[in-house]
Amino acid sequence: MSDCIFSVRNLSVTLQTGLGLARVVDKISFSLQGGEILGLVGESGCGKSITAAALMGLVLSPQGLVTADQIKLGDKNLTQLDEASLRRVRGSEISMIFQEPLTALDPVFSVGSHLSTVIRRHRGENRRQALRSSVDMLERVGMADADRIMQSYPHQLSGGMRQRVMIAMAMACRPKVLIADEPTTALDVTTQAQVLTQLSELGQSFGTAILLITHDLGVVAQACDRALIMYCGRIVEEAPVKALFGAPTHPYTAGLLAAVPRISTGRAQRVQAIPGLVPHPAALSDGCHFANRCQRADTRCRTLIPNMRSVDGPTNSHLHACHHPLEHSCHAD
Amino acid sequence: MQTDSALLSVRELVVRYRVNGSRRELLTAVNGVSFDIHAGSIFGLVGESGSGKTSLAHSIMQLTLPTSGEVQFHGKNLAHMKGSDLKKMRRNIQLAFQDPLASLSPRRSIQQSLIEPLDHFRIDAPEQRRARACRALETVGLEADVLLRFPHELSGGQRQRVALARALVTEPELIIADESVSSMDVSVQARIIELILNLRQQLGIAFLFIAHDLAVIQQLADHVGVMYLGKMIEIAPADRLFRQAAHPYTRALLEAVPVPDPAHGKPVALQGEVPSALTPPAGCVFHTRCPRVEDRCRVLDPLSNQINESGEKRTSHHVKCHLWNP
Amino acid sequence: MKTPQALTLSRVFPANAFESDKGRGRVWSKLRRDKAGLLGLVIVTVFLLLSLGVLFGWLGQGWSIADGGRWEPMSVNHWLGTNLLGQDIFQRAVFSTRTAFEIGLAVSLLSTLLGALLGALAGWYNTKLGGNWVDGSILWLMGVLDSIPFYLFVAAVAYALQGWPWAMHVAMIVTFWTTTGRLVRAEVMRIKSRGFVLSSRAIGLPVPVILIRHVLPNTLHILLVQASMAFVAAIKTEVILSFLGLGVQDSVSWGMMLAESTQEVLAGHFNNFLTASFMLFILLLGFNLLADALQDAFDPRQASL
Amino acid sequence: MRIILHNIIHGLLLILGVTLISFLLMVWFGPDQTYTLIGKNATASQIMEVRHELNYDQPFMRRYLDYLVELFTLDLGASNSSGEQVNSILRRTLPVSLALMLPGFIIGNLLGIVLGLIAAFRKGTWSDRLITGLSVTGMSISFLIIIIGLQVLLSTPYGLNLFPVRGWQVEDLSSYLAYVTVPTLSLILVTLGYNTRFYRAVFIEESSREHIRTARAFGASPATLMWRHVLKNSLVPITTRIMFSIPLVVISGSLLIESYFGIPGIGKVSFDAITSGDQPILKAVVGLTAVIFVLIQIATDFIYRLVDPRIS
Amino acid sequence: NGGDQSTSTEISHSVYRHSMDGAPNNLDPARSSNIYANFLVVNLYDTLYRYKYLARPYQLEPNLAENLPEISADGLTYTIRIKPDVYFIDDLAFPESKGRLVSAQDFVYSIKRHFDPQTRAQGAWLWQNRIVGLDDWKANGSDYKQEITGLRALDGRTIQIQLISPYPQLVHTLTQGFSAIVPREAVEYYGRELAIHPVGSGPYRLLSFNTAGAVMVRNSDFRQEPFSLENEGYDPASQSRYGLEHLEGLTPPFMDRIEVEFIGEDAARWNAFIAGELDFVKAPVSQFDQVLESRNPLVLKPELAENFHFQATLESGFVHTDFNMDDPRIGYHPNPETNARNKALRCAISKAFDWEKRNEIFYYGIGQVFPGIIPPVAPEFNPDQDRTSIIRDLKAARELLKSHGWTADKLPDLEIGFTSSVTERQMFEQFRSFMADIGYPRGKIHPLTFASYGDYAQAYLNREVMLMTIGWTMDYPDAENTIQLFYGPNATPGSNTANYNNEEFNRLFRDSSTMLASPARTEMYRKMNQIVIEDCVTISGISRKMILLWNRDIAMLPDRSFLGGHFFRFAGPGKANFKNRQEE
Ligand SMILES: Nc1ncnc2c1ncn2[C@@H]1O[C@H](COP(=O)(O)OP(=O)(O)OP(=O)(O)O)[C@@H](O)[C@H]1O
Ligand SMILES: Nc1ncnc2c1ncn2[C@@H]1O[C@H](COP(=O)(O)OP(=O)(O)OP(=O)(O)O)[C@@H](O)[C@H]1O
Ligand SMILES: [Mg+2]
Ligand SMILES: [Mg+2]
Repeated sequence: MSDCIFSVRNLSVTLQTGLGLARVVDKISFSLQGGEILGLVGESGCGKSITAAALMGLVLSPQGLVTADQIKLGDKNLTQLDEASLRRVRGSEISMIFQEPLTALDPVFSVGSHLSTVIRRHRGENRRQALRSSVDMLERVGMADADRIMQSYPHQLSGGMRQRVMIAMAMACRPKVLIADEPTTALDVTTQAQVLTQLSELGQSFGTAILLITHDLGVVAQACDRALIMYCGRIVEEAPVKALFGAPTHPYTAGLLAAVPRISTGRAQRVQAIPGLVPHPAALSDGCHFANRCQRADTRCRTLIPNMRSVDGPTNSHLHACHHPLEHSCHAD
Repeated sequence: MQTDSALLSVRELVVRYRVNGSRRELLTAVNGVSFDIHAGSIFGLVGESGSGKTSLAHSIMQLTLPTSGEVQFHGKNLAHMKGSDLKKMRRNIQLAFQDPLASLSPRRSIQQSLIEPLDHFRIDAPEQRRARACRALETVGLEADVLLRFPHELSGGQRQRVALARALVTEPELIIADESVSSMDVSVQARIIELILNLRQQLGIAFLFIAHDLAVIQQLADHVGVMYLGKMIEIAPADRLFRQAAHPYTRALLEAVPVPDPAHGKPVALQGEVPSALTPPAGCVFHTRCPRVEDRCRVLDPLSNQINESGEKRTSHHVKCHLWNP
Repeated sequence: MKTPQALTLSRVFPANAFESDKGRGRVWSKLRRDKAGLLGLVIVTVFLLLSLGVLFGWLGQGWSIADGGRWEPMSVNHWLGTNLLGQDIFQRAVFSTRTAFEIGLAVSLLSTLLGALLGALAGWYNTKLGGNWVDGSILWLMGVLDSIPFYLFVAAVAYALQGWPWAMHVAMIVTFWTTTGRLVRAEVMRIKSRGFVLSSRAIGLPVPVILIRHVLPNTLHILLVQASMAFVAAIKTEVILSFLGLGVQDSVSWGMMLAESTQEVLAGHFNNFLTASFMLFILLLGFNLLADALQDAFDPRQASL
Repeated sequence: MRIILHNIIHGLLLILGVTLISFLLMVWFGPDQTYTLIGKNATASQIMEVRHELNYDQPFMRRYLDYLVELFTLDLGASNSSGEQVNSILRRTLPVSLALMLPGFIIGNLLGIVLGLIAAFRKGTWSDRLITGLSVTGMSISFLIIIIGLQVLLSTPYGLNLFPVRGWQVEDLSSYLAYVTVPTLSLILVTLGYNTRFYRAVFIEESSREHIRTARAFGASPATLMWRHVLKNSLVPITTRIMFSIPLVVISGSLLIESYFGIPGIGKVSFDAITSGDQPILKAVVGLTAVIFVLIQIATDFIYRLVDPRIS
Repeated sequence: NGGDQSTSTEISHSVYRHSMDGAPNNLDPARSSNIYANFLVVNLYDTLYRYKYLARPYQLEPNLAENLPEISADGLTYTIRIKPDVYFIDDLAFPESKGRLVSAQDFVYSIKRHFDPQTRAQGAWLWQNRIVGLDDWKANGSDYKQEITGLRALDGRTIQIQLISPYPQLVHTLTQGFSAIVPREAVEYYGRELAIHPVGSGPYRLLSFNTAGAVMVRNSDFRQEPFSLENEGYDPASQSRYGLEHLEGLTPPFMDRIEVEFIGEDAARWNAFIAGELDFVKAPVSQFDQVLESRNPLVLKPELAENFHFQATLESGFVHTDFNMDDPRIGYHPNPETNARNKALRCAISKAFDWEKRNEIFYYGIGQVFPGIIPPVAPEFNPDQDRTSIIRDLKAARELLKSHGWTADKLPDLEIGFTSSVTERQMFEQFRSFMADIGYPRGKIHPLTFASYGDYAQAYLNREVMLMTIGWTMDYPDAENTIQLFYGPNATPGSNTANYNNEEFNRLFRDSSTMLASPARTEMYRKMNQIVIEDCVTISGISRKMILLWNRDIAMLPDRSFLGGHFFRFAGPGKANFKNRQEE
């Protein structure tokens, strides 16, 4: 499991916003190994979805500008592929679950046709096989009356069902890399558990590496092997989940963890938001973007961009980008 | 039973959809749901995906007309409202949609979308409406520059907050929030939770808060309803529910909440056959997956039982399960 | 509890950054960057100026003077030659610009508007197969207008509005809007189930507001293309109507020039035909480029970098 | 069942309305045939005679009721000018018009769709500019010139001289092709500009939808994107455009094509009837158009629901 | 085998493909009011008389009649015998579908039909108030059982017609399609649909008929009457180049099949002709440049002359623009002074009218402009007539206006009526520019357009049009036919569209109308012509010249005027083809 099948180096995305150009993704790098689930967590609006779209080659030139030193999938460098070859890669080797499933599904095609088209295209099955596989996929993600769902159109499904249809589609392709953009937000926890199990089974049986974008740190803890913490378009911390939850080093990570609401049997405990607001991507200050919300910030933080550094020495598995990292776990409880 | 004091009361609401265009095949998305929401209280609604929560919300708003049952607002039947009554009602119940991208006009800027209800209900002087919209955005943690953007230019979480801002910009009496915090990071979520509690406290706004995140529900809700396959299988005051959930499904839910601690064991999904909404199982709808199923569960539809002694409706705990059948 | 403050707001952005509303500035700035659209705008403006010139009597006034010989070639006196009667083709072409604008523009704008409004109403009230009475009546009206032969209808309008100079416009508007209306109706039937319409219904917006603000902007592509087609149709139909005794009797138009030129082309004289076709083509091209650019400019999803 | 009943009632109302209004127009404003039917040096009494023969002297309601009876018994009387039974005129000319117009209509729309797809897909590129430019040219050129030009080019010794200039001696497929080709080409050339322009606009709108992005993410090829997703989502406006031009094709035919190519179709017959005020034919044409519109209206409302599940 | 093959190619040569610039709307003789209908009707039915094929000026020739009629001394009784053994074509209308003998009764019946309102006939005016008892018969309810004294079949083959007063044009009327002989059985069998199921005894029978064309095939039972050049009035000097000689002695009709195409559009007609799909075309004016090498003399382009015969003929009619004399703004006025002023205005307008330019621009300069109302084809036409009325004289016109106190602001608004078409519109614009030259303000001359000829006719027959342009096609070669256009009692709804009413003119007309052709009558005609010119009732006139082209493979001399379609039966294969046929 140590073979790296997907690696991204210095990916940046610049978008046109009302206030001018904004670099919403700023030189992020990471890599994925076969069968691994990598969590991507970050403040809302920090550029996770854009990263995902950029990796898929779906940010088109009039809307945004994508630059990357390298996006390597297997032995292909996606940055150097033309649209036609990219198209062959998409879906079959790298596929994606979109964040907002209603608008992402074609309203005039039934669920069955969505699924079976994808299955026929990428698995080469005939129509009947594909239909059967589609039903199977639906059942795997916990949809009961698969017959009805197959014939339903997206607008006839509940939010969670649409999301599961997207998941089924993406899983049906058996890609090498799956980018899942908040795939389980509309699912109740029991269904979510089932879906997450399916996702990790996908990794086990087909070696699929999954980039799981989520806000639910519980999900990260339960399902991911490693996690990236993103803030304002930059990756601020990267660590195996154990280390991350056990000893977060970046103040932002720590803030996030502190804000996680937990169920308690007694009275609900209030959680604390990280004070301050996320700066606008078009008006980012120099230095560490988190500086103006960070209690530990000093002038260095405001002027100098912190680089990614290894925390735990040679193993190189826990990295952070902070001038004043937390030395030990501040994780209460 | 003093239903009159309730802000919103839902009685035996049924919503059915036609399936595949045929007249005969009907899918019952909401099956005889009743509950009350009192002014200034927060009613948390959880349930399985596809159990009819959105349908319930939409039918309360009269966006999909309920097949039967009624919805009363201030004791008046919504379905019969007309003219200024209706307008007042519209102003006082706002819905934040589950699908924010789809629910915002693609060709209208956020500002236009936010000011629109203000214009319509003539809230504030025209020149102050922009400021008010701006404030609403700020309260949900967005900056004013979002005003000039279009829905597709926002991130998922931002859109969700815009949808929420749109619901609260008119300061209604009741906000129905359909999974309104699901795409927000925990920090923002915490902020929104704070905001909601504040709004409730200061303005007395009541919420019907639909969510999957039980932790959020626990933080917010006074009452919690649990839906399964169109039925409200349990309603209880929040603290009671989290302390001693009565229905096996509720318990399964609570057990499946992923804990943000890698050391903790992985949550287990429910076992058993997922029932079809089109042909719901006979008897208790949950019996196919219930760990404590008995024979009668397979044939008899359990009635709603009150299982605590509290005489007051506000604090009573109802459950639809044979286990609690005396 | 402390309410979150918009601390960063005034610091980072100049206050006027958010002043402009409705994205009007945005539309214009997008348009300005669209070269083809600008070209279209220039063309349309030039023609508009021409027609104003005609209206105020500065241009093309010699359109009916027959001081040349039959079918003279291009010359200094007659830049584009003369027609059968010896009238100056250039003058006639210029004079026709006014007719084109007066008829083409009025008809295309109003018929599109009428089609958009009635079509939207019909589509909105088509709540089930068969529709309700609003849908029914509008469909009925469309059906009636479509089934009655155009000539018969026009003759009737001509008779009823005898001598009224706008009779021709009325006749065309009344018959042209149905196509747009049907297209819009169908489009609205589709759009009205989309989420944002639902959300405006949830606010309780009145139907006309929903239709005009939320639904119709999403049919803009159809409206624009229909308007440009109605423009051509109006210019071409104008001849037929003048032949039927309607409208501008005593004037010239590109349509009229084209009608004249059919005979001339047979006789091997192409000036009239080429001039009229070319003018029509250029103006139409201008309109189409502009319409395309407008569609892009009004569509926030078509961002430009 | 209720829907069918509803549609029938609605259709009847439409037919009543159309017939009433158009009959009113016909009677009050339509051409008066008297003066084409009287001989030279007619006297006032002869004029009265002709008017009586034409039923012009009957009260309006009476004539209208007669019309309805004729319509519902399908006994439409005889043409005032040729004396031929209207039914037999329709039977004779309708199939000809259909055979004449259908190929051009179908090909014109198909080509328009294809070109529209190409232009929409390559929006802003040279191929798009070329297609748009050509379609604007097509829209601004006059129909007559196209017909005459094609005739000269394809059918006379000045040009290729491949096809007959005019006529309609259709016996088998090859003669059909010989006679139908040039008219069809003219029809296509004339309509293609409009079609392409229209379809392009629709396709562009549909291809900017979010779900297109999804399809791309799942590896759909440009062809799949356009043919499956964009096209299917555009079916509603396409259906509308095509369906509601059917009456124009079937009933109105094309006067110009028929008279330039010497084809005995309904276009010329109905045009002549309108301009000369031949009421029996006119009444039949109007009635038939109304019926066809009713049928198409019902059909399209069904089709909408077939092609777009969101329409309920 | 080879023999068969050649036969089949030759058969194609016995088809004549004619083109017309308009379409008949029906083929019922009683309603064959336009020339297109007449063309076909005289081929499908028999008329008693026809004109000689080649003789010019036109000469009457018996057709179904055996001889020219015997006319009683008082000119009131005509006796006509018809040929024996002439049969109607076989048709379902007859018992056992067998065509029966044509009898004198059929003629009587056919004329009576015109007086039966149910027929909606259009030819009654030819015999109205002419034949004893016929008008009464109609007044009594058109009962076919009732006999008419003036119109009787004396026996199966003898017809007797008694006139109220002498009617010298009667025999001419019997050449027209209106007088064609229709069997009663067919009328009763087909009813109104007779119009598309002609049942006659003419040289051809109908195969198909629709808006695009008609196809006729030879009536194999048509009477055998050998063709004689001499009898048809052959003039070797002018007619030898048409290659008719080899037809001498053969029996018409020569062609097995006649296909007539109705092509209103000039371009289409010409293209079809050039592509070889037609044997005959009347060249459109717009093509004259391409067709003619020179105008004077009229010479065809050599490449066309190689393949086609050609003839330039004047139309049998003329175009003129009438003032509505019933309109006090321009016509008669009770106040004599105003009356005189109006006349001056009319004359000024006439003088300002530039016939030369009109001819040049719209008729390629080859039409024949003539003064007054007797067109050049009429035998009574005077080539040496005074032409001042058609010569433009702006000075005189201005003078006239001035002397009668017409100033620009006093001039009445003129409304010029016409049916909408490009050419008519251009003519209107030209008229207006003519008038501009005498200072008639442009804004005072208005177009009054009508969508169809019917509307136009309705308007001018109801005297609602101030100035109207009328084209008149003569029914027979006698100037009476055009002069009657200005006869007071014929005022609208009659054909006197100018509503002209001049005592002297009326008297002369009455007197001349009963006279047989004679120098005295011609003199009277010319006098009437002069009266009309002097009263400035009409701006007149021009006879258009037609350029007819036809295939060299066809031996014939086509005619578009009085001969009507009678020449179809004489259209034969050219000599080259003919030989092949004979050898077979
Ligand atoms: N089309 C666009 N034009 C301009 N700005 C955009 C556009 N799309 C997204 N943005 C901005 O880019 C930033 C990153 O957006 P992105 O959707 O990647 O956020 P995200 O991390 O997915 O957030 P969330 O968790 O809320 O979905 C946001 O600030 C958003 O406002
Ligand atoms: N328009 C419709 N036509 C037919 N069935 C529908 C329609 N809308 C919803 N349904 C069905 O109704 C059921 C309830 O849907 P609903 O959206 O209310 O669920 P939900 O509780 O909101 O689920 P989620 O948590 O996934 O959003 C589902 O089975 C869904 O498929
Ligand atoms: Mg996102
Ligand atoms: Mg939902």
